[in-house]
Amino acid sequence: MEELTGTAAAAARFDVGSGVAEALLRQVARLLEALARDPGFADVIDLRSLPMHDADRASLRERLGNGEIDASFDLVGKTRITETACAGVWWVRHANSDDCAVLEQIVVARVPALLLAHPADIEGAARRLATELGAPTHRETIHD
Amino acid sequence: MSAASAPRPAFDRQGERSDEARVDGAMRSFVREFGVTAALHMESCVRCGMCAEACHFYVATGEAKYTPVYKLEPFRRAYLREAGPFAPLVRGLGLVKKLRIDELQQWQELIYDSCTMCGRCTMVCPMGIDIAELVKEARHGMFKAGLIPDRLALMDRTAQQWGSPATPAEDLPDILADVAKQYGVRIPCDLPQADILVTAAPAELVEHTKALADAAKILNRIGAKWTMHHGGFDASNIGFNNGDMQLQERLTRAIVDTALQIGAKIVLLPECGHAYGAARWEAAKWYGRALPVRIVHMTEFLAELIASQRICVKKIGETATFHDPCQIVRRGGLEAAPRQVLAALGLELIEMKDHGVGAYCCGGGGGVVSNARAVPLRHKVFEIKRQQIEATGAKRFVTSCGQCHITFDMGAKYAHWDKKTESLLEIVADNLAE
Amino acid sequence: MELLDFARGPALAFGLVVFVVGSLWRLAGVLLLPRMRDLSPARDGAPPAPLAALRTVLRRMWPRKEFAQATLFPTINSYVFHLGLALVVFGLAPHILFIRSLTGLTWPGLPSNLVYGVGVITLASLFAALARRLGHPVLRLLSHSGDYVSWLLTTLPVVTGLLATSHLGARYETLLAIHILSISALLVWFPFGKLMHAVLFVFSRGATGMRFSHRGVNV
Amino acid sequence: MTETMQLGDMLRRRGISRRALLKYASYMASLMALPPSVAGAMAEGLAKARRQAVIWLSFQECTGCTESLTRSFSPSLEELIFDFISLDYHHTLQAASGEAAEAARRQSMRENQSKYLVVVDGSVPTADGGVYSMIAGRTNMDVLAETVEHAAAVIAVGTCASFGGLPEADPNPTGAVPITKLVTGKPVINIPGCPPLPQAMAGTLTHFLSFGTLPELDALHRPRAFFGETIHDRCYRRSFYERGLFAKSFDDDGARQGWCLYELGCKGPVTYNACASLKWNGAVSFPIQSGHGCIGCSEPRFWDRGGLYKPLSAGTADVRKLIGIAAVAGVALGAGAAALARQRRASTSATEQ
Repeated sequence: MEELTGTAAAAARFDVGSGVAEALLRQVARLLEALARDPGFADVIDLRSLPMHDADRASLRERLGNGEIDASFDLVGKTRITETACAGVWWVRHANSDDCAVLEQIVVARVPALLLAHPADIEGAARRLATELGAPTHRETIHD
Repeated sequence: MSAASAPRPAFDRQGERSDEARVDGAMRSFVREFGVTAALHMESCVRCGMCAEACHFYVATGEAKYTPVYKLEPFRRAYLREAGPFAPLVRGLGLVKKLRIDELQQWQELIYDSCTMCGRCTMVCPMGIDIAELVKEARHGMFKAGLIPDRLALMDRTAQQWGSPATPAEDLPDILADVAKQYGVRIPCDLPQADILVTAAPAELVEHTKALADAAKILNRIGAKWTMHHGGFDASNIGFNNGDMQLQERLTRAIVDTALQIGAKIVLLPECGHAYGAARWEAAKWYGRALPVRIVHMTEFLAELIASQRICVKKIGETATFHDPCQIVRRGGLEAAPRQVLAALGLELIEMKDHGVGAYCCGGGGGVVSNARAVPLRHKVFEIKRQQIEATGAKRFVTSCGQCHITFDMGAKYAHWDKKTESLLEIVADNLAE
Repeated sequence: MELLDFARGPALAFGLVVFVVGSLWRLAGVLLLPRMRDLSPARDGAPPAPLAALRTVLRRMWPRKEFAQATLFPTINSYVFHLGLALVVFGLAPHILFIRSLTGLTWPGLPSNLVYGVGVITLASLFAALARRLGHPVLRLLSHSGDYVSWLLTTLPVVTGLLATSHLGARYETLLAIHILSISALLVWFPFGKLMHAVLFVFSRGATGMRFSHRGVNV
Repeated sequence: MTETMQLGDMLRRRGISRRALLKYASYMASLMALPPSVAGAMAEGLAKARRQAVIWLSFQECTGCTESLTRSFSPSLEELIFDFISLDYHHTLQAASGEAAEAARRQSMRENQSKYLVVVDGSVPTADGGVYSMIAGRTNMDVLAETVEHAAAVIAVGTCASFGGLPEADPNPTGAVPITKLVTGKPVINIPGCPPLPQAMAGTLTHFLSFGTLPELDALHRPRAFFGETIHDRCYRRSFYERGLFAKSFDDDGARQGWCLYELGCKGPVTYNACASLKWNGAVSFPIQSGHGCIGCSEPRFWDRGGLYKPLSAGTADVRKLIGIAAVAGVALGAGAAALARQRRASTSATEQ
């Protein structure tokens, strides 16, 4: 890595380590306690709008570690949801078509909403599969 | 209880001219003062009020009206209206009000009774404004307006006739003869030829005649070829104090012309403050650069004689403190001379808290001691000096100015203070070594 | 024409022009008055006049010991806001750029946060000076409207400058515009009020210095 | 070409799942500084919305805005917006031209009466009756007036449409004026910038589609989500400004270390835009990060506010010659005043003798 680009160079030379990472960890801990008490609980921390240097973000990512799930999506550009070492805490990285991170979030929930297949998508898929197999696509048949 | 006479107006007035004529006279005189230096000083005041802290009249009374620069208010307004760079605008838009007669009358007490022109305020002003000089220039205008204290006006008229506020010129020979006989010393008078023309202070011709004898004793000792002369004998120059430029010129010319007439190279001034200010520093106003004679003050004369061993003095092993007369030391530059003489006399000098160029004024200079109306104020101010002298604990108290001498005598009498004021000349004369 | 454009453009230009015309008018109007020379023989050993003048200008930077005690507060407080103003005006990078745009001179600036702190101290000191001018009987007697205008037009830029840097009270460009307008007001008033002492004090002290060194007195 | 189907169903047929919609919505919510929880509602809103008809009018413009939004070199998340709307009229993008294009525009206006959006790109010349920019023989002013009459809202895209931009810069020969000057009685949203941030455009449209309302606007009709703060407020070099570390020239040691560009004329402090936080070209960089000061392109009259490289704290007028004249005048006035004073002084002593 020869000449660091603007921000990285500035950050490296003046590593402020502004302590944002530390504060966020405490917030995640609080949310995790809430999740522990109520399985239906879900909350999202938006990292993009926080004044964080890349160094801060990297150290936060490192502190959270990795879990068992590493899901990647292809939704008009890559999206990756990784379960962190703490169960219930997920690191979400949305990227653009040129794989540049446009949004990073920490989701504290049993499972991030994005992972769940959406009912409308399911309905569409069911209909598609049914027409494919020539069977009737009556709504009741799906449910019984 | 005599019927309460009408309360005396707080100002005196000379002559019968109308108020407008008086204001006009003052303004014309003020305008002539505004050369570069006076203008610069008028322009630079930031009204910080520090000059009050240096002025004995404010320090003694705590009254804001005695703030030195406040005394220049009419003078400043005249400047802004007449000579300032924005004068046309100021007049046109009426930004600064014209001077009124009642204001000039009200300021008489500030410019005369409560200012000895001692220049201590000049030493503190952060803008370096020579307030004392400006007050003297303001007095020119007050004199032209005929608004000076009556007592000073009286002395001014007598000086115009007699050449001295106290002694008619024609009485000089008799007075000198009496003094010569009384003190057994030769005092030449009206010699046609001499090297040194000796002049006197008014008090020396009346009650403090010993000073004349002492001067004569020393001059004879060094074998100088000297004389006094009825043409120019009183150096105290009352015009300098009153603001009467014509009289100041006449009195200065009387002395210098008489010296020329008798071929004197040196004019010896007596122990007097304003004599030094008027002759040493302002004679050049009329003679230009080539002042034909050397003006020497008695104090520096004594110092030179001692330094050149033309006279020797006996050692007096006592403690003494010295009062620095303002016009001789702060505004005259003779701080070292008296101290050399005291050292030669073997007097152990204990300086007052404020001494030398920063000394407090005796409170009587600039015509204040002759101004009867200013007596209560002067006594209040005197207290500052008295305490500083007491604080030194010195046995003897010396000064080298007749005006201060009178002020201390009158002040001591009022304050029932037993301290005796001695004149430097007198001590030297009394302790000449054989 | 937005307020900031007006402030940075015509208002500032007008302020600068009036400042230059007024200052030189007043300075020339005073210095070209007749010179009344002191023709009396100088005290021997008296230094040449310009040197004496310079010495007095420097010596009078601090009061003599006789007066130091009595004038302690005004002296120290004046130095606080004078040095404060100097540090703020000549230390802050944007100010240096403003001066460079006029004169071409430039020099390294101080950290902006430091200058901000100095600005706050300067402001406090200016208010202390006003309190003294309103409270002290001598100053109340001496002061006239010009003194209060000079105080106001000196303090306004400091206040608006602090507000602008801390983005308080309005959008930044409005605050910056108001700050620059307050500078223009200061520049317009400067030659006509007592602020001219910033230039005249050298001549005023010098004149007295020369007069007295001629007599052998170091004032 | 009106679409009765809901947007969600239509998109799915085009291979864009509700999950993609959710990703898009959470991204947009973040851009719009809305709480993350809003993403779900935004996605649902989008799914249920009708396909929005949009008429894009291009007047005195350089197509930079279209370029910025369509980002032809690589499709991006923002471009998804074009799947949400039916762009019924766009000179550059549409296939039809000439009369056919005009016919398409009028048809869409008729069918989507008071529901279609008008996006205007470029300022409108008004001098000499607006002859300096005409389409199909009709002046921009007429076309604008006609199109805007039944529109739901007007979005002025780019500094030219919002504030007049470069065409309006001194001397403004064509008498160019911003859209807000000509359109009254209709909600107008300005999305300034030269070009504007694609996220700002997409975010505003998404907000309108999913919530049916316009986002919160500021005094200059700009969405506060994108134009609420100055570049300076969100600039990553701000700490150097505070510490007084400034680059003196474009390639000196300070510039290499990424110090503040205030001294090189950066107008960040007085420019309201989201470049510093959203950045450009897929959040890669923005002018200051690439070493050049912000030139304030999203502010009114940015071209006539003193040189781009003249620091904010320097005056805009070149006063040096003026000050020279002032100096001479000052000294002359002073000499005159002194002469007058001398003359008045002489007159007093004359009458005195």
